[in-house]
This record gives sequence, C-alpha cells and structure tokens, in this order.
Amino acid sequence: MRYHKPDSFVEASRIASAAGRYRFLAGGTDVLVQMRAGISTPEDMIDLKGIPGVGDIARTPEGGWRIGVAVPGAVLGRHASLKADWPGVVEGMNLVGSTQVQGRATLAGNLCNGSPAADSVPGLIAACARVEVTGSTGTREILVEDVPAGPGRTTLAPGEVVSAILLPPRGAGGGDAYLRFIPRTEMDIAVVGCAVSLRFADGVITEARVALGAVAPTVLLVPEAAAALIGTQGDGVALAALSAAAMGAARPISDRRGTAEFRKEIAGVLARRAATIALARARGEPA
Amino acid sequence: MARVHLWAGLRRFTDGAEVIEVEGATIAQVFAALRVAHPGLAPFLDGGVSVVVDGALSTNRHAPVGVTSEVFLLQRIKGG
Amino acid sequence: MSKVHVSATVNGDPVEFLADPRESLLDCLRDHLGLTGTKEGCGTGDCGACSVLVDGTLLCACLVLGVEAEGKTIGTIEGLAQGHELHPLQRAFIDHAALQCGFCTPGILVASKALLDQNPDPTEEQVRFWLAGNLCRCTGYDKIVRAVMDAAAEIRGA
Amino acid sequence: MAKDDTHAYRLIGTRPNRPDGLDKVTGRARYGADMALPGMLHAAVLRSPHAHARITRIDTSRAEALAGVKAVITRADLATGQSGEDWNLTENTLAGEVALYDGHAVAAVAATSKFIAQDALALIDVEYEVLPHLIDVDDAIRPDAIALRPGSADASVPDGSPANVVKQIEFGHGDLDAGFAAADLVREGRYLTEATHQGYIEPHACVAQLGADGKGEMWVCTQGQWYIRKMCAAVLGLEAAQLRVTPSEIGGGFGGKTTIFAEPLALALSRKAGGRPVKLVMSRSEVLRATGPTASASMDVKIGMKRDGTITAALCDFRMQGGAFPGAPVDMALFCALAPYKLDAVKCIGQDVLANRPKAAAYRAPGAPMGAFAVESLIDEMAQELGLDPLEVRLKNAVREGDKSSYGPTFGSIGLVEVLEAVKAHPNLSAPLGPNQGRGIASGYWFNHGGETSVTVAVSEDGGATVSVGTPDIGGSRASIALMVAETFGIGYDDVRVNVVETGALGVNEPTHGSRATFASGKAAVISAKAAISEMCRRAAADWGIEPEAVEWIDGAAVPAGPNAGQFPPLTMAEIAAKMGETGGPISGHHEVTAEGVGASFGAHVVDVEVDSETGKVTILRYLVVQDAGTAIHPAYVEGQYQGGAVQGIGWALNEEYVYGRDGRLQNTVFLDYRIPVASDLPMIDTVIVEVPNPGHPYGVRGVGETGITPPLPAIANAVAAATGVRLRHLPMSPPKVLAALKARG
Repeated sequence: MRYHKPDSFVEASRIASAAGRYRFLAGGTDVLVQMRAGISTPEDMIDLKGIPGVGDIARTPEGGWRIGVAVPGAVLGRHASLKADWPGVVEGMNLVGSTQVQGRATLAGNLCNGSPAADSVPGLIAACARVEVTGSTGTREILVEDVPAGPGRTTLAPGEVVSAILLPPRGAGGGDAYLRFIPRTEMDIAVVGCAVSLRFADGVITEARVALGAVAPTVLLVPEAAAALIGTQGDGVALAALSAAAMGAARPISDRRGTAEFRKEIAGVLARRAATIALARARGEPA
Repeated sequence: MARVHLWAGLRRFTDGAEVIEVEGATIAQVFAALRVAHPGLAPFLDGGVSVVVDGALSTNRHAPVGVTSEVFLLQRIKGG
Repeated sequence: MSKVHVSATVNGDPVEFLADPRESLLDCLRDHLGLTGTKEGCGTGDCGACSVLVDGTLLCACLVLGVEAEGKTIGTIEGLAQGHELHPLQRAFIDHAALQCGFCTPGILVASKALLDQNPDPTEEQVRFWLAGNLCRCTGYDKIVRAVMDAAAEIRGA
Repeated sequence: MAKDDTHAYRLIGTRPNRPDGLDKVTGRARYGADMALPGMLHAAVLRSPHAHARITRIDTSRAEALAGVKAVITRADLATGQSGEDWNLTENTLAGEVALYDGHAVAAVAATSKFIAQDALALIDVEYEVLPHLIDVDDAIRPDAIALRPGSADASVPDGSPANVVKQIEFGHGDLDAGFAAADLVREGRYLTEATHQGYIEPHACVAQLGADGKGEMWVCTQGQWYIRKMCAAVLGLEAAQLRVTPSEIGGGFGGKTTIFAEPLALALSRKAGGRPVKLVMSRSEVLRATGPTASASMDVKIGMKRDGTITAALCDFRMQGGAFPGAPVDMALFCALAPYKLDAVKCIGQDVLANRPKAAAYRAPGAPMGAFAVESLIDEMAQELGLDPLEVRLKNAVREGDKSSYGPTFGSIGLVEVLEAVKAHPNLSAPLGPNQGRGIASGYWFNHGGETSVTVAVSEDGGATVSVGTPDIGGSRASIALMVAETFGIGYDDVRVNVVETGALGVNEPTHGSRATFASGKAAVISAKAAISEMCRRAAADWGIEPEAVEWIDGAAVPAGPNAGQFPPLTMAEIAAKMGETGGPISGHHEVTAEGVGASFGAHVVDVEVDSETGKVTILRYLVVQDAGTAIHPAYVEGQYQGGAVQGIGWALNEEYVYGRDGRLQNTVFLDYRIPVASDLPMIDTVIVEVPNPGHPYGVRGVGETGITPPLPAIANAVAAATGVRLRHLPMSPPKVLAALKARG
C-alpha cells in the first residue's frame, strides 16, 4: 500500500483517478477497521488531512456552515455556535463511537462509509445539508441524501472526493434533534436512528424533515412523516401520526443488532421522541 | 462396611443399586472393591470422579474410609 | 511494499521508525519503539486498551496509521509518571484497588488523564460516559470510577 | 471493614497496595504479546469459514513459496494416536478430516513479518465439502439430527439416546412423586440461555520455541502453565518435562485460559521453522470465533411448594451444548442449581450435547449461572403466586451445616443463612421504587476447588521471604498470599515477595481456576511458612543449646517457650536468616498437596431495574452483592471479585450472546456487536462481605472468584418481572425480547 498526503482536493482526486483500489483517509475509524478485517485492501491510501482548511468550521456568507472533512466529532461538539444552530446534527455525530473515536471520526467519513446506521447522516439529511464534491472536472454540490447508494456504497464517481459538508442557515424558529436506539448506553451501532428538523412559527410547525437510520439499505428521508407534523402544533395527535408514518416507511431487516419487527416499532417511538425535542428547541424551551 | 452413594446414571452398571456397601479402609480400596463387584463402573472410576467422604471432598485415594463412612461419588468438579 | 520513514515525539523524546504504510500506530509503538504498555484488546477501536494522546487528543492507536504520526507529539502510558513520581491517577488506581488483571489499566489511565485535563471536576456520570470506550472485564468499573473521582479531587486540591 | 472478631489478625483483613500495582499502572507489566525474542517469527492461522465441512484437499505449496514464509503446518504436523481428551484437544487445535465449526483452525503459517504471514494465508488452497450443521442444543438432539461425531459418547449414555448426546448424568434422592403430591403449588418451566464468552480483554498470545530435540520453551498468557505444558505435550507428542512454560502477566481469563488454542500451533511452527521462536497473537475475532465460550442451555425445571413456601420436591432436566466436543458443564449446573435449598425429594438429569460451535471452555462457575437462572426464576415466580416474600422463601428453605445437599453429600460449615440475613438487613431492600421499576433477588452457589498445588517459601538473607507459587495472579492473589505469609511469619507485608513461577521451578500446579489461588496456594504457602518457622526454631534451639520443642515462634522471632526453657533474648527472623549459611544452610519450606478442606461459598444478589416500556430496554439502577468469603484476606480484592462477577452476569443477562446466521457462522465477532457492559451502563456495585470462616483453611478462606456470577441472571429476570409483570425465560433479556414480551402482555 502506498501512502499519499496531497495538499489539495484536486490532487487527491487525481491520485485516486489514477489508482486501482484506493481509500481516502480522514478520521480512518472505519477504513482501518476494514483493513484489519481484510474487507478493504487498498493499494493507495490518500490522507486528506494535509489539505488546507479540512480542519475548519466556518460560517458561510449566507449564514450556514462549511465544515471541513477532517473535523472530528469532538471538535464539532465543542463548537458552541454550530451546536446552537444545529444541535441535532452535532449530537448525531457525537454519538459515533467512544471518546477516543470522537477524536478522529468525521461527518464526511461517516457519510462516505455508506452505512445505513451511520449516526450523523439522519441529522444531516433532516437539516437539508449538502456536500461539496471534488472530481477531476471540478466541484459540484449534492444533497446528503443523494450520497449513499446502499450498504457500503455511495453515488460518487471514481476519483470523486467529498471536500466539505455544507449546512444551510438555521433561520428563526428552527429546531432539530437526533435520537438513536442501542441496547447499551454507548459503543453500539444504532439499531434505529431518527432525526427531525422543523421550524415553528406563529404556533404551528411550518417546515419539517424526518430521516430514519438503520431501517432500510440507506438512510431514509421520510416526507410522509414530515407531512404529519407540518401545519400542526406538534400535539399528541400529530405525534401519533408521525409515529405511524415513520413505522410505515421503515422496511428493516432482522440481523444481529435487532429484529425487523423491533426496528419498525422503535422507529415510531424515536420519531415521536425526537420530534418532541426538536419542537422544544424550536420554541426555545428546555428539551 | 462403607456405604458408597453413586449418581443415578450409574445404576445401569450396578443392577439398579444406588447405594453399595463395600469393604475398604481407604478410598483406593473402596474403588477396588467396587471394580470387583461392578466391573461396569471401571471406566468412570478411571476417568476421574470427585469423592466425598463424610461430607468432605477428598482427593487423596489413600485417605482413610471408616467402617460407617458415607462415600459419595460425583462427576468431577472443576472451576473457571 | 516500501516502508515510510516517520519522525515523531513520544513522551517528550524524539523518535524515528520505518513503518509499513499498513501498520497501525499501535503496532509501531509496540513493535518498533518497544513501548508495550499500550495494549491491543480488539484492534477495532472498541475496547480502548490502546488509548494514546496524539497532539493532546485522546485516540485509539489501533485506528491511526503509523505513517500519520509524522511530526506528531504522542503521549503513552509510559510517559504518565515523571520518573518515580506517579501521576495522582496512577496512585489512586493502586490505592483504590482499581485494577485486577491490569490489562485495560494503561488505556484507562491515559483516557482518564485526558478527561481531567479538560474537566478537573467531573461527575460520576461524566466519568462513566467518558470511559465508555474503555472496556474492563474484571472490576465492574466501580473502583475505577471511584479512583478517577478521587484523583480529580486530589488534583483540584479538594 | 468486615473482620472476624474471634481472631486478632495483624495483617489479614487490611488493604495494602498490591505488589504488581506499580508495574501495572506504568505499563511495565509484561503480558502475553509483550515479549519479543531474537530471530522471532510471526504466526497467522487459517480458519474454516464453514460451520461443518469435510476438508477434501489442502495444498500449502503456494504459501510455502512466498518469500519470508518459514513454516506452514496442517494437521499432519500434530501427533497421532491419542484418545479421550487428548484426542479432543488435538482435533480442536487443527481440524483433521472435518472442520467442526466456523473458525476451526485448518492451517497455520510462520513468517518473518505479520503482513507476510497474513498474506500467506490467502495462498493456502483448501477445498471443502460443506456438510449440514447443527447450532441449537434442542435441534441437535432431535431424532432426525445428523450425527456430528459418531463414537464420541461415553459409557454414561444409555443405548438408544439421540446421536449427539455424549454424556448423561442423573442423580437425586427421596420420593419425588410423594414430594409433588404434598405440594400446594406445582409449577414447571423451560428456560433457555445463549452462549456467552468470558470476554477477557487480553487476546491469547504466546511466544514459543521448539527444537528438533524436543526441548522447548514458551512464554504465554495462561491461567495454568502446567496445563499448557501437559496439553501441548499431548498434542505434539513431546515429553512434558522437556517443555518449559513461563506464564506472562495475564489480562483476564475467567476460565477461558485454562486450556490450549494457539499454543501448540506456535510450538509446531517453531519446530518446523528450524527452532526459531514464533509469536502467535490472536485477534479479537479469532478469540470470539475460536476460543472457548461457555455452553448454551435448554433447561426444564419443576418445583413443588407448600402454601407457606416450603419446597417439597424439585426436578431438573438440563441439556447443554458445549460445541463439537464433550465438556458442556451440565453436571455442575445441576449440582449448583438447587444447592441453596434443603430438599427431601430431588432429581436431576442432564445431557451434554454436540453442536457445530467452538469447544466450550470453563467460564467462571461453569454451568452454575444457567442452572441458577432456571431454578431461581421459577422459585421467584412461585413465591409471587403464593403471595410470599421471595427472600423469606429462600430463608425458609436455606441449607445449613449438616443438611444433605441437593447433589448428595452433607454440607459442612456454610454461610447461606448469614448471607440472606445480611441481605435482609441492607438498606437497598427498602429503597423506594418508581413506575416501571422492580426489585429482584436470587441466590447462588459454587463449590470452590482445591486442586494440585505446590508452593515454596524461602527465607531470604535479610529475613524476608520469597514465595514461589504456580497459580497465575489474575485478581490480586499475590497480595493475599503475601498477607497470609507475612501474618504467619510475623513480619511485614513488604518483607514478602510472591512470584508466579515457571514450570521448572515447582512441582505441578493446577491453574488458577475454581476460585482456588488464595485458598490452595495460600494454604500451601502458610504450611510452607510454618515449616520454615520450625526450622528457624531448631536453629535457635541449637544456638541456645536447648531442645527445639522448647522454642516458640512469636511475632517474627524465636523465643524460649516459658521460664523452664532458659533465659535467652529473642532471635528474630532477620538474625536467624543472616547466619543461616553457617547454621546448616538455606532455610525454606515447601508443600505439595492436592488441597483439601475446600469451603463452599453462597451468595445472594439484589438488583433494582427500570424497564422502558416503549423500547424494552432494561437499566440497572442499584445492585447489591452479598457473599460469604470465609475470611476476606484482602477485602478490596474480595469486593473486586464480587463486583466483577456481578457485572459479567449483568452482561449475560441483558445483552451478551453468540448470534449465529442460518449458515452456522458467528455473526458478532467484534466487541462492537458482542456487547459486554461498559462503564456508563452501570451504577456502583454495592458489596457486603459475610465472613463464616472455612475450618479447612488456616485463616478461614473459602475462595471468592466464582460465586458472584451465579445470582445475577435470575436476579435481573426477577427484577424485570417485578417491574413489568412479564417473565422472561430466555436470555439475554435484550430489548427486542423484552418489548415482544411486553406487547404480548398487552
């Protein structure tokens, strides 16, 4: 295996385009595990951490956020302004792995690993986040929900690399939340995850996005669950409808982490609980 | 005569008896007497059994057995 | 496969080694630098026995490539005591009987130091969640948590 | 701290620092993988990807041709012609004609680097004919089940038994029918537990060297260096005496390191590589797939109870699979399951069953936690049904000294009643409970074990003592043995050093298992110290010109025994030691024995849980361990054993299990998915040390390592039942199972 540490995304993409089996390295918390297990045997390892700006969290001119691909979860968690805007996104990332893993794992890596159970992805999707992708022909932006293609796969073309995570401006009356279910209190992969982002204005929910993790081959955006909230006050009836919609959208499998029936049931529970927290945040109440 | 209590699974080798009275001043002598009386027991005695004499686990085959002693044979006890 | 020359600072000392690009920092510390106090319990970042500090950040050395250590400052269990002067955490672990087999102990000490460096007065819950990635199978964590809380109090002068 | 007030011990019962503490907090302590030798090679193991497959062809030539590869071994490199357990060990070390489980070793490589060894594995060509497999214990005894290893059954199995039953046990006493007829309530239930792993954090590791002359050395993390020696000798056809095995510090074992897995492979590779040392370190997934987890169990229990809680009869019928080899601990499960109860009518039946899983090894009180889960759950359920306090039911039926045990022998000195009374008095029993919260209680039992033991205590030139023991120290036994030796000599704790030594330095020792290190090595060390004291008294007598019988040993010095012996100033141990070379030579004591006088240990646990009624998740709120230690030599490490055992039991009860796919392959081979408890899952674990001294030990020790894992499984199931009204009879009580049960309740 050859180790590369390019100083630009264009160079990183060029190396990848010329390589056979390659991996990009940001936090490495998935790549190294897969190499150790023999699941991944890259010939070229392209470390992105030498590229200027990959460790930065910056406010965009529009009032959103641009997050570097090598920003680890722990740094995200300490960023007060980002956390104030998008607490659900940050708490999702902060649930990935242990304190030690938080020192390395990144949003971009969690996304590009392609796991349907990735804890940070539902929050990004609910937030309507985009990624900037750099390839040999330049850069483009795509919605986060368009990145995963199935377990372990993405829609990125060979040689393309995620070069930034972009969060939109939060705006007034917004709130988001992410909850996952695991059997222990820490150190598990989500059995089910759910993120809700919404806007509350003049006594009603005016916008909502709901995303479910670990209930389908990719993280799901569930418009019918969002529809159950929009136009309501987020009362018990709305939450019950949300819960039913989330359960209806879930099409999980049974595996070592949980049964399909259980996952469906929990999707409904988490959607209700996450929406309650998101709503409280939107209203500026303690969650 | 010492009274030797077998586990029930051994009854097949002792014509149904669960308690056998045999002569023997030591555990080894009791075992020898058991072998003579019921040859089917030999594989178990050779394969390793735990022996309890009057309530105390005894590992020494030369340990004394009294004329009124109660001897229990158990499948071998070990631990983790 | 050609090896890569790596220069770094480990426990304050300059070090150099040749790393196979596939080698983890854990293997480099143990096999090339003889620093076997950092342990491998899983190799997948799930047990924390290989906890080290890299530029002050707590990491699992099994989830870092050796080649990534170039130019970094690394702290391992071997650097926790100053000569014969034990760190208060080390003393607390001995005093509280907070170890049995001792295999997870180096990782837990390094992780606990990272906690106290940023939070000198953690609650029991904060200690437990911070150390959730450090598996111990012997103690049930009770005496470990007590030792960390006590060491924190001592460092604070409480 | 709890202390037996009939004795005034100087050191026993205190909490000094452990002698290995400094090494372990500084990273200096050397474990299995921390050793490197000049010229050392690295090993890797090829494992079967199939649960059951005939190996039709194996070709190692491409691997051997890879630059840097120094040896490749297959089954042909092991000894032949063994029988019994030696044969099973050989079969498990490397598959012969048939791979018997997912992860079964098929070949191994030694090369100049880890990467080359790994790469070489991919160059070994193996052709398999996949065979049907059996995973579940009840499936394995169905009449239509394939016979996994015909001819494996021993003489205990009656003709006509199912093909995969390899051992049968049956015992009991009294009139069962009359017992059930006398009951006011008879209930029965089937209880299931899944296989779990000991989960020691240190993977198996060794460095081995073996020459063509049959002489070898090994550095290894093990609970028993002599077991390693004996087993490796059998598998490789060596003379045991030619093998020298040095135990490293050990990163946990819990029974799982009492047998061989990697060790004979490393030796065989070294022999084939011209005697170069070979290091073999298992990965975590190898540990989970191919070392020795515990058995899975299917258990039927029937109990009769009078309205007042008196148990009139009990019937247990247990089946366990311990992998593709005999050895599931069904016998010990049955011995322990009903041990806390005085029973006039009891019958126990057990079957040891083969399945396509790894060969079970011992795991902390082997079998006892499963049996306790079945019996303690049913007793709790019946107490509830009769409106009785479950603690009072346990007290009412508790065994006492002189009672006939459920498995036959009469109990000597035991402390179950004292344990239950201490539970009754504990404040946790009156802590208020909220909604969805419940409290559970259960008892547990373990025999404890003596075993083959050799110890030497040598007086050092300055009057200290060096103790050589053969039982590796896992939980603090060097500290407890040092305390006992120092107490006996009348010297300071810091004047004693206890070393765990290699196989060349002592007679044979069984491993640290059966809760025996502090009991058996400790007892032998005390007897050895007393022998050294006798010799020191003889030296003093010779100095003084009096009879040895006229000398006593008091507070670390020889003194004349009474005024008739003469007037001499005391001769301290240091003074005698300083001159020992001129008074007859070095002074030491040694003791070799199969230790007797074992004292059994009872415990009882009380747990409070909260159940999330929407997700089925169980949270442990409060946990209490009460257990009889006999005498707590070093109370801090006694508490440590109680806490550690309880938490392993919590893991077993809630989330740990071996999960197999339909293909018979293990699905959860990393700690991410084999879910042992983490720090944030738990509260503090409260402990009460009850001390009913064991008359069979000079300081009253019973051994404390194992009993603590027996009550948690049922205690938590009973707490969940109390919180929800739902009784879970299949472990683990993972959220999907709990939620399904809650929904079925409605």
